Amino acid sequence: MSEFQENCTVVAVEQLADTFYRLTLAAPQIAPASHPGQFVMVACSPGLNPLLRRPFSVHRRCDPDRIQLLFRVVGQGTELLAAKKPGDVLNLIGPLGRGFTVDAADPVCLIGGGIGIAPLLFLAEQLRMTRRACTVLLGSRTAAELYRLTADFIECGCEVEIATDDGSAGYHGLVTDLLPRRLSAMKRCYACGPKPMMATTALLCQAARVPCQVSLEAHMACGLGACLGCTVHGVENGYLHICRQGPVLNAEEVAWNR
Amino acid sequence: MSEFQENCTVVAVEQLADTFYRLTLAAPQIAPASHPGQFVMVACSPGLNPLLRRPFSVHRRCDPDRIQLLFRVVGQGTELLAAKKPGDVLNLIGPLGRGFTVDAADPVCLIGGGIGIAPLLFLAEQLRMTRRACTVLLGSRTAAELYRLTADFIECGCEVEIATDDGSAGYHGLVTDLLPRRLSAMKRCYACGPKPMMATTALLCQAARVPCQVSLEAHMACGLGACLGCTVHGVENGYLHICRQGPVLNAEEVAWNR
Amino acid sequence: MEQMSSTPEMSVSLGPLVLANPVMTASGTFGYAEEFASLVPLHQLGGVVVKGISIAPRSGNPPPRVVETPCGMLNAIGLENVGVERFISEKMPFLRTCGCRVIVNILGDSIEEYAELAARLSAVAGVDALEVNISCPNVKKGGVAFGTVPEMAAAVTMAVRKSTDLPVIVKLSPNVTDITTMAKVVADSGADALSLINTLIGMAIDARTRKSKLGNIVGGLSGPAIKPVALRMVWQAASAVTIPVIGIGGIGTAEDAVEFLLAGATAVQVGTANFYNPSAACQILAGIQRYLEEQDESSVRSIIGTFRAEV
Amino acid sequence: MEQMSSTPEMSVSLGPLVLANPVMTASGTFGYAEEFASLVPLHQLGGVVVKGISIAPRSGNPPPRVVETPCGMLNAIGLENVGVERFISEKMPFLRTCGCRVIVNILGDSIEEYAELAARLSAVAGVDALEVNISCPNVKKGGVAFGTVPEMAAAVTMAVRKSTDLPVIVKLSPNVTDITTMAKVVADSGADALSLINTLIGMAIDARTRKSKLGNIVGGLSGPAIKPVALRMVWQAASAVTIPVIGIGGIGTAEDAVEFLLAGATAVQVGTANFYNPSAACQILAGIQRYLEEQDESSVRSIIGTFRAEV
Ligand SMILES: Cc1cc2nc3c(=O)[nH]c(=O)nc-3n(C[C@H](O)[C@H](O)[C@H](O)COP(=O)(O)OP(=O)(O)OC[C@H]3O[C@@H](n4cnc5c(N)ncnc54)[C@H](O)[C@@H]3O)c2cc1C
Ligand SMILES: Cc1cc2nc3c(=O)[nH]c(=O)nc-3n(C[C@H](O)[C@H](O)[C@H](O)COP(=O)(O)OP(=O)(O)OC[C@H]3O[C@@H](n4cnc5c(N)ncnc54)[C@H](O)[C@@H]3O)c2cc1C
Ligand SMILES: Cc1cc2nc3c(=O)[nH]c(=O)nc-3n(C[C@H](O)[C@H](O)[C@H](O)COP(=O)(O)O)c2cc1C
Ligand SMILES: Cc1cc2nc3c(=O)[nH]c(=O)nc-3n(C[C@H](O)[C@H](O)[C@H](O)COP(=O)(O)O)c2cc1C
Ligand code: FES
Ligand code: FES
Repeated sequence: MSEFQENCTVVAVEQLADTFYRLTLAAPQIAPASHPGQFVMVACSPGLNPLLRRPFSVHRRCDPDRIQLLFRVVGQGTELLAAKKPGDVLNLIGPLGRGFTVDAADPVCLIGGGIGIAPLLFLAEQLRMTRRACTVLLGSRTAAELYRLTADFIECGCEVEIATDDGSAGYHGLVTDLLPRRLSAMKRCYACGPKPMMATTALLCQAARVPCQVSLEAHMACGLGACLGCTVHGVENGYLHICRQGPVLNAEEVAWNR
Repeated sequence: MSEFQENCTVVAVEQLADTFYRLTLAAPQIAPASHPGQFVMVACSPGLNPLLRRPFSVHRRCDPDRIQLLFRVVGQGTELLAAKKPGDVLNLIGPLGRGFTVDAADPVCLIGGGIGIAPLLFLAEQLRMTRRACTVLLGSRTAAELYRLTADFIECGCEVEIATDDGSAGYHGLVTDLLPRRLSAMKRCYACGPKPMMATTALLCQAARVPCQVSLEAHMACGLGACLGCTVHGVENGYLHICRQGPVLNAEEVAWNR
Repeated sequence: MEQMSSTPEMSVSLGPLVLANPVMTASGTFGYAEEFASLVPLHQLGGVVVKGISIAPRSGNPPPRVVETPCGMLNAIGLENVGVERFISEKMPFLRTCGCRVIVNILGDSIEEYAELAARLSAVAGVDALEVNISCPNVKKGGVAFGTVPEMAAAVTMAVRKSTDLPVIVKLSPNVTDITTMAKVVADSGADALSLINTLIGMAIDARTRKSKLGNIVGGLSGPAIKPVALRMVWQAASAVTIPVIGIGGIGTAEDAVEFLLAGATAVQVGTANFYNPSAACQILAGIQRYLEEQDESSVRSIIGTFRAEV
Repeated sequence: MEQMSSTPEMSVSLGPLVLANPVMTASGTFGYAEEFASLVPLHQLGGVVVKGISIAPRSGNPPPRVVETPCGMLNAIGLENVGVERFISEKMPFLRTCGCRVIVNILGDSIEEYAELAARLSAVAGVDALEVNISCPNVKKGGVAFGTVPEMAAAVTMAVRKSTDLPVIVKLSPNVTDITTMAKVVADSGADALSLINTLIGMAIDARTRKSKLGNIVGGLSGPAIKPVALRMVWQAASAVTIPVIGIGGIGTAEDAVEFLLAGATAVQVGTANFYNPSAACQILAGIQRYLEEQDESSVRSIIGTFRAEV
């Protein structure tokens, strides 16, 4: 496996919305080895509190040496990240886990909810390199969180439709409401977002017999398959470990009702 | 007692030497209430590690609303302080403890070793307001640590003599070597620095029958007299608690050999 | 939807002892209250537990007495205190004026000393309850802590119970294999309430000098570091007895305090947090109130023990 | 003064087991070593202790299994493992190539299971020693942990001792009133070495949902938060027995490791630190070497137990 522990210099910090931030990091070892859907473990503090690294999807690979992380501030670790300045150094481990399957399927649909949009831009850019037709459905609480991201997806040639919880832009309601009408044409779906959103997507895809991949979350101590902490309920083999068997799984492997 | 808990804005950060820093803080409640030799408890981190506040002498009172702290970087807490920028806010409790006796004694001698110089500038400025003749003996590892501080003492009208461990300026040796020749003329000595330096000073003063006050250090959890953690061996009553009975004590109260 | 929300009712009862609210300060971390008077509105507190008092004054352990550890601290104060007589004459006058419950933490070398302290303090105006610190060494039993042997813990509790009409809180040591045994034994011996945890025994060495960082070699670990252990023991103890339990250990925020209430504590004590944040106790009280409002609860009593031990 | 300084001698012996250096990784925090192969030069380690192995595979506890706490973490993995047969066929081939000592941590529901595991693993090439995790519940005794009852700890130790010629390390639970009793009983039952501490039992509650933050409700506290408790117990245990002791608990830096060696540990294990800093074990090794040079010591053995318990 090509996994690296690397000191990454912060190149840029963008505040995309109230609590949405995007970091650009120089990661000459990790960036070239990354695949869409994989993640990195970030040491948010040089000290002992918070103690553990935090997992973040690779949001994008910019030139071959750089990656971007997109994150929402929800606690201590993400607060520390949001306060980073260009020139600061972060220690990263990655790329980790199994990413999305990028194959000849065409057209495909990407569905992202909230901060779950993070891994989809890297995926879209990868898919567009081989000119796959990508429809992107994005959901969020409010329009502000989507402005910049919508532009990025459009820029790389995707068709984008959006939904907001407060109706401030696009469809007023759940992003999954946008899916059924699109689904029959699709050869594959990729979803990342809150669990109920992914569960609904999985159900719709199953009904429409469209293969669906989802990117899951679990609390992680190591990200390396060593602590056995990052379990979700699987359909067959009992528990799945998100950091090694995922974070991307085929929707039918996951026990959505647990 | 007028003790305050106050959010203090950092007004300036000066790096005086390699590991010597000086912070200027807006402290509209604490500053006017402070007396030379008193200290403040500073929360160096907003988080839980390091957990406890750190004690620092009031180095100086600038205009009525501001205080300065002079510190040497020795660990986690002081590292965090050294990284502060103007505009940052620090939570302080103070002024705490008993300070130096400022009375009609004239002339007087101030002896500071290393970072122990910190409380002496406030004292000198206070003494000079009533035109006491102040001789200041300063000792440090190397000249660089003393440039700025020497200038400050001279500016307020003190006579300054210095000693360095490496001979890079002034007398090559211990600052206490400078004392005997001065002592007979003095009505009072004030000392702050490493324990052996203060012990020698105390001994010399005792022999010369010159009253001597010292500012002591001990590990502190509260600074308020509540934890009973800040003990030093006293001559008579068993233990002394530095935060309430000190940090300034008459030299003869302290059991120097313990 | 708009809702009429009245301020939640905050009072709680520890057996016969009624507190205006469940937030107290822990013994040894708040002195005799006067030390914090200029920084903390004392009358807002549910109660103050004073530094442990013995019959004769004690000078305590040699320095150094405190050392910081990751998210915690070790202390080896050695139970320094002014002794019961000076406590009564010098400290009680202020404590009587502070407008909240005053609980006196007591300690002894022998069962007789505990009993004598309880009797002496019962006669003192302004003392609302006793908290019996049983983490002290039993001198007659070679220094084994009273709180680590069920029979000894029972004997101390019974002796204090017999010597006073004041509410008796027994403070348990966490340095035991089974906290439920200790909790039950003490409850059965007549305690009105339990408080836990006292500090975990720990140690720190200076690598350079190869000496202890504490004059007493071992000390008590407190602060946020120990909260998970404290919460577990409070849950176990509260599940094992019917008398009220006071939760202590690493509480620094309202969320921490709520965790203890949910686990079954009727009240909490704030310890080490007073050092790094003197406003902690008052902030915690306000935060619990806010939590109750958010959760649409009309009283703090209605959340006690509502931790749902399934997943 | 200039001095000829040769590199300090780093090897240590745990009874019959000789390690190239005293720094190992702790069970459950380093998987089966291959998980760290791309990040850590495994051959530099004194030894690797693999995740606890049982006879049958175990699927472990329901999620969530880990939660962070101040300077620590709680885990309730539930001893998930591949079982001894798959361990031997799937994990040992890699472990045999990693160039350091391989110690297999074993666990069981009954004394018979421990004995069977010991016998089975004795026949496996590349296994250098066994570490017996006695913090597991004894199913026949209503789930009381083997490691909290001296007689049960003795029985497990004797059963393993009889079933193998491999060096036997017994790993003690810290959740006991008196660690010295446990240490002595296990030493007297034939263990070649002791390791301690395993995790402290703790808990965390989500205030909003009022549910446990762990699927199993209680979990094991590890990390820097517990270091003071671990150091104290290692010092007590090392002072109580003559067999070598391995120090574990919150070790993240060379200074931490040196504190344990000074307290009497012959070797150390790095646990939770592997998660937040995979380079921890190697950095600690290099740091101990530097410390020995600074202190003018020619071997790591010469500092073991040199803590000066006076002030
Ligand atoms: C594979 C993977 C990829 C992820 N990618 C992204 C991403 O690209 N952008 C992003 O913003 N977030 C992502 N997350 C979630 C991110 O890891 C958490 O938001 C972050 O760890 C919270 O840290 P904190 O210290 O700010 O919050 P904390 O104070 O630790 O917790 C705040 C909240 O976050 C939850 N949380 C904490 N740790 C995790 C975790 N390991 N996984 C999930 N939830 C957690 C807590 O339950 C709590 O509700 C990802 C998680 C995983 C497992
Ligand atoms: C009344 C008083 C006034 C002080 N005034 C000043 C001052 O004006 N300027 C200044 O630089 N320092 C002063 N000190 C010392 C200062 O408090 C410590 O240097 C500081 O707490 C170290 O914190 P740290 O986190 O950087 O280091 P840590 O990592 O905590 O420790 C590094 C070193 O500092 C020592 N130390 C830690 N805490 C204390 C403490 N409370 N007292 C003494 N030594 C300690 C430790 O033993 C260790 O050797 C004063 C101390 C006292 C008690
Ligand atoms: C400096 C200090 C002194 C203490 N003294 C006492 C005491 O005299 N009597 C007692 O019962 N507990 C004493 N304790 C224990 C605390 O009351 C409390 O039980 C413990 O610190 C855990 O709570 P915390 O983590 O909130 O501090 C003391 C604790 C500290 C830190
Ligand atoms: C996630 C995790 C899993 C663990 N699994 C085991 C195990 O299987 N067997 C065992 O004896 N100890 C196990 N432990 C305990 C550690 O080996 C170690 O004793 C403990 O974590 C204290 O050390 P630390 O603070 O350095 O982590 C585990 C610890 C953690 C954090
Ligand atoms: S996060 Fe440790 S095994 Fe997955
Ligand atoms: S620092 Fe707490 S009593 Fe002095």
